[in-house]
Amino acid sequence: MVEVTVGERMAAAMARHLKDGEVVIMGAFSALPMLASRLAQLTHAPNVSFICGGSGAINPTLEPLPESSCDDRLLRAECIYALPDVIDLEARPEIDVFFAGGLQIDAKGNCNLVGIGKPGEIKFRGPGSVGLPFLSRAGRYIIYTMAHNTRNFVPEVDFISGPGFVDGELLSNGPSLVVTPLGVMDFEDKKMRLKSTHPGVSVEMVKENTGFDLIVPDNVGETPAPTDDELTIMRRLDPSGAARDSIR
Amino acid sequence: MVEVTVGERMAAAMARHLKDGEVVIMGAFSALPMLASRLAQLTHAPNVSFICGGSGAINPTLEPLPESSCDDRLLRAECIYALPDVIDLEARPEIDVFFAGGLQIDAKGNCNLVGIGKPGEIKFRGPGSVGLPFLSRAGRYIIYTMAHNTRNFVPEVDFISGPGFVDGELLSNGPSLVVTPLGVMDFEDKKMRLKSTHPGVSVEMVKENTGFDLIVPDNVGETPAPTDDELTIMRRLDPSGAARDSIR
Amino acid sequence: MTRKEKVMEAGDAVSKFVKDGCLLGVGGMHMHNNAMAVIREIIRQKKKIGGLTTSPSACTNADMLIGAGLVEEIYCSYVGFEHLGLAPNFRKFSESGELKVRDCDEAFSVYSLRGGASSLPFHPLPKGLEATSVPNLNEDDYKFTKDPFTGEDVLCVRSMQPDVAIVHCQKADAYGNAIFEGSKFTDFDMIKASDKVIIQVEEVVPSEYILEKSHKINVPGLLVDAVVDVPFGCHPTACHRYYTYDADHLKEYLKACKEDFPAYLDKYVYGPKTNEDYLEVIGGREKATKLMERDIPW
Amino acid sequence: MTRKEKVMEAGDAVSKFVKDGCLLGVGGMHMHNNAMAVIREIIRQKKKIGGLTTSPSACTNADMLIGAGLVEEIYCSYVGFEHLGLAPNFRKFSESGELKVRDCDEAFSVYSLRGGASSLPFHPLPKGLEATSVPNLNEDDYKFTKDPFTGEDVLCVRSMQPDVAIVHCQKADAYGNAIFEGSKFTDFDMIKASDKVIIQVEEVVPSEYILEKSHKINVPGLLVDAVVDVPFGCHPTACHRYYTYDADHLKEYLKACKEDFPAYLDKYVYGPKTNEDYLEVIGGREKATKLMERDIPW
Repeated sequence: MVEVTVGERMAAAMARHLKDGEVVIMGAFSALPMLASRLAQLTHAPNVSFICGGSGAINPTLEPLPESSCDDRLLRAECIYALPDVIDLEARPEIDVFFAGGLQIDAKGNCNLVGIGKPGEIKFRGPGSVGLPFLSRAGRYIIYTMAHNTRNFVPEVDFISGPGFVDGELLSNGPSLVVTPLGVMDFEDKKMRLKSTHPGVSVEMVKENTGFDLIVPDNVGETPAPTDDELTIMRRLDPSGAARDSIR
Repeated sequence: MVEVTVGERMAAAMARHLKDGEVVIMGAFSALPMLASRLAQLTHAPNVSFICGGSGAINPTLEPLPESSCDDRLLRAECIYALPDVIDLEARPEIDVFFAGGLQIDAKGNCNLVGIGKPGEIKFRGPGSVGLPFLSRAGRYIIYTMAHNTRNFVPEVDFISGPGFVDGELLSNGPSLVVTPLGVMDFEDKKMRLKSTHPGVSVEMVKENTGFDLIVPDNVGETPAPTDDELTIMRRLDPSGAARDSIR
Repeated sequence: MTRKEKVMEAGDAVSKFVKDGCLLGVGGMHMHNNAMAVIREIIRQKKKIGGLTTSPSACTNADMLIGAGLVEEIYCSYVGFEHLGLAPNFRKFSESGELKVRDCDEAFSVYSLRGGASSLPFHPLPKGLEATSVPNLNEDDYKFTKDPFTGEDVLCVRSMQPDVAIVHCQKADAYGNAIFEGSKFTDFDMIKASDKVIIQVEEVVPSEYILEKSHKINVPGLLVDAVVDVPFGCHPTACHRYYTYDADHLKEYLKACKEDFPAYLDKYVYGPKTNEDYLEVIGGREKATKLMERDIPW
Repeated sequence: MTRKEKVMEAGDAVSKFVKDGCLLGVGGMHMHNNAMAVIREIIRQKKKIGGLTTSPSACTNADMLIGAGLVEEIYCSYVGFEHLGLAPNFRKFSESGELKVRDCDEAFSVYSLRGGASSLPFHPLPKGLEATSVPNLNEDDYKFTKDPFTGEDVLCVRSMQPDVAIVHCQKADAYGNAIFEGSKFTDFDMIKASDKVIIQVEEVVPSEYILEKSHKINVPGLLVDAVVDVPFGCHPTACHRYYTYDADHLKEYLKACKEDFPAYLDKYVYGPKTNEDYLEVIGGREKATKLMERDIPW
């Protein structure tokens, strides 16, 4: 078998975090979460359901995996909801896991898609918050990023699009996992903690590329590689490598 | 041709009241309004659109006319909206004409489907108000009844399900026509006025069967009979006579 | 690991998901798509319904439960039989005071469920709907708040999230992915708003069928808790595109309500324990054939 | 008397229904079903857009209008190109202050239109959505009122009723009865909420076709003011089930925005006056065939 790509390792880590029976939702730019959700269904979690954002497709067959979250190839699905129906679902207790991301992510798991700057003085405009505010109602959520550096992992986000462990009572259980090209993180006492690094990445490298003090336990392992089974499935679903090879 | 039925005369009167281009809506127990709306489309008003209540059917072909407003034979239509979408339409300015009815109707055109009695002491339960409250937002509305007597034409309704010319500002233009087995009425200064009587019905009979002082102008004519064309169409749409023969 | 199927008998679905005192939503509208097989099972199991909510126009789905003495209160926009007449049990039980009526209207039925479906704390109404007697008759469910943008008073309804919804549709797979082939009524919002959902169907179809028909109007299995396979399960009401309502039986029902409703329940509800038994009692294959014989669109 | 047909040229539809300073809604989502043929016509006619509202995820439908300097303010939940990158004109014009951004989120995009579609004065949001920075960035469109049933504070959004909506769908008849064959996005509520509606289509079909397909997801002609017949009219975005998005062209667009956007507009918008001319400029039949070549479901 050829070498495991970073994308494959990230997708496998996200897939394994999903529990059987859970309902999962994702928004734009979600080829990796789509791959991870379908992988979970085809391995340990056949009762996972996943909703592909704007397309409204629920449990699409994903062969081959499209790059856009609204692609019409997603329409071979168990259900196609109109977007307002999807939004209704996003607010319902049925949703166990959200996939999220951001221009900026901070130690408490807050995500920012508004932009960089201050109110009235935004010097770099992000695309906008889209569905991230619904994180406040999610069971829990997985943050994934296509890059990991001190520009996107910051001490405090400039704007909150998706609330992490903010002050006050949360309806959600907050962020539970962060998966990046460098490693996997989770949370301890509402602060981000390094869990594992990918092969060839040192703990030091992760710390250098993170703009806040990450909790680093004594023994940080290596992110497990996908099994042969998982790799076979991912390569079948994504033959072009659009998702699997998306991170370099 | 066989004799014109009361139902046919009523349907023709309602059809002629619709203007080309208007959007018309009806609820339960609406075989006559359905017949009237389709008749208008096929004669003077090809740009009328009509919405059949609970079925969500818009401009169904109606051959043959079903008795129930939710019948699946209505589904051969230009559009089938879900009921919540129909309700959205009911509140929109697009709606020009509502068809309405009631257990009780009063001189101001208020309709009551709640029941007979007082709050907390309802001695005769009506079916309920359904969509009549939306009359408050309609362009105008046509009241039709399958009986005309002092029990249903009362001085003042016990409860208002569909607001007629109530005090205060109305978003609607109020009731415009009342069609019953005895005749046709309209409104003058927000009070019901006799316009025409069906053949064999005297002005005196209408007055005796109305529980309030109807405005009676000097010359009350006879409700015009449907033309041969109109009759041919109605008999094609309703071969069993379900609507046409519904009043005896 | 294998995927969990949700197909079960009506009896199991009712005993598992319909709790005494629950707020129950029943789908369908007028004499169409009433989920009668499951409703008859609720009567057999004598489940007490704390509150009953329906589409804007309920029919025998509400009237039969009321006649069996099982309904404490009903949110009533309309209960009747359209061109066939008024609802006898609803009238009798409400006039005697045995049934509490929370008066409402179509706007309430639709928007209270839509509010529930969208997890809104309440749902505002379009202006003008305050001009009727209905809000005054039900001050628990209709209240005014301020429009935060204009300061004007706006009439609102309570959002409703039934404990359990019982809905009929034409087809579903074993995982509850369902296809509605006719009118949708308020069934979709009812399903979204409710905690538990029992769907009774004309046919259980393979998952592959659903995947090829996902452009049809449908409901995701993740919202469905039980699939009950009961062909002709809407009788005496219609199931869109499968069969029409049984006008003769409905007239017999209306007559029985006035004369001897217990005898009706014995013959048609307590007697036949299964859907197959019921279909025999109402006239078997001959009756079924008759109700299916008509032109339907597409 | 005959029935009035609504089919017209893009130029006529725009000059008749898009007024300077209007609140414009554009349908589609991400790089799918953007009604680009009509949007290019708006640019040719240099219509000033007072406010622009979109699905929760706008793409080139918003970015091109902004780049042409025609948009005063935008309700922004997201403007971007998904896996292809950020929206260059949106970024440039908003960072320079030429474009006013009313920050919002998916909940606003959906519920403000749903409120408009239902003639609600405002629309409450589910609890929890007040936990972000968005309402603070846009105090004109997000405000609190009291839940009249519990007394709790509830965050609400303003209802939106665009002056005109421009939406693409697959098929319509000459009277505007339309069939959506793919995802619906927020197009249905946008159509219901808007005063005037221009629908551009891949095909104008006979009314008989619509009558036989009324079980499909559709829109009634009574809400539609103009039908514009423009095959491939979504290019460079996709039209579900007809063709995919033109990734190469979108990349060219993104590059042009950074280098020489006027040249892009000259070549692709001001140059080709008709849809046919445009299709030639983007690569003619060969390009069209390539975009149509792929497996689609059902």
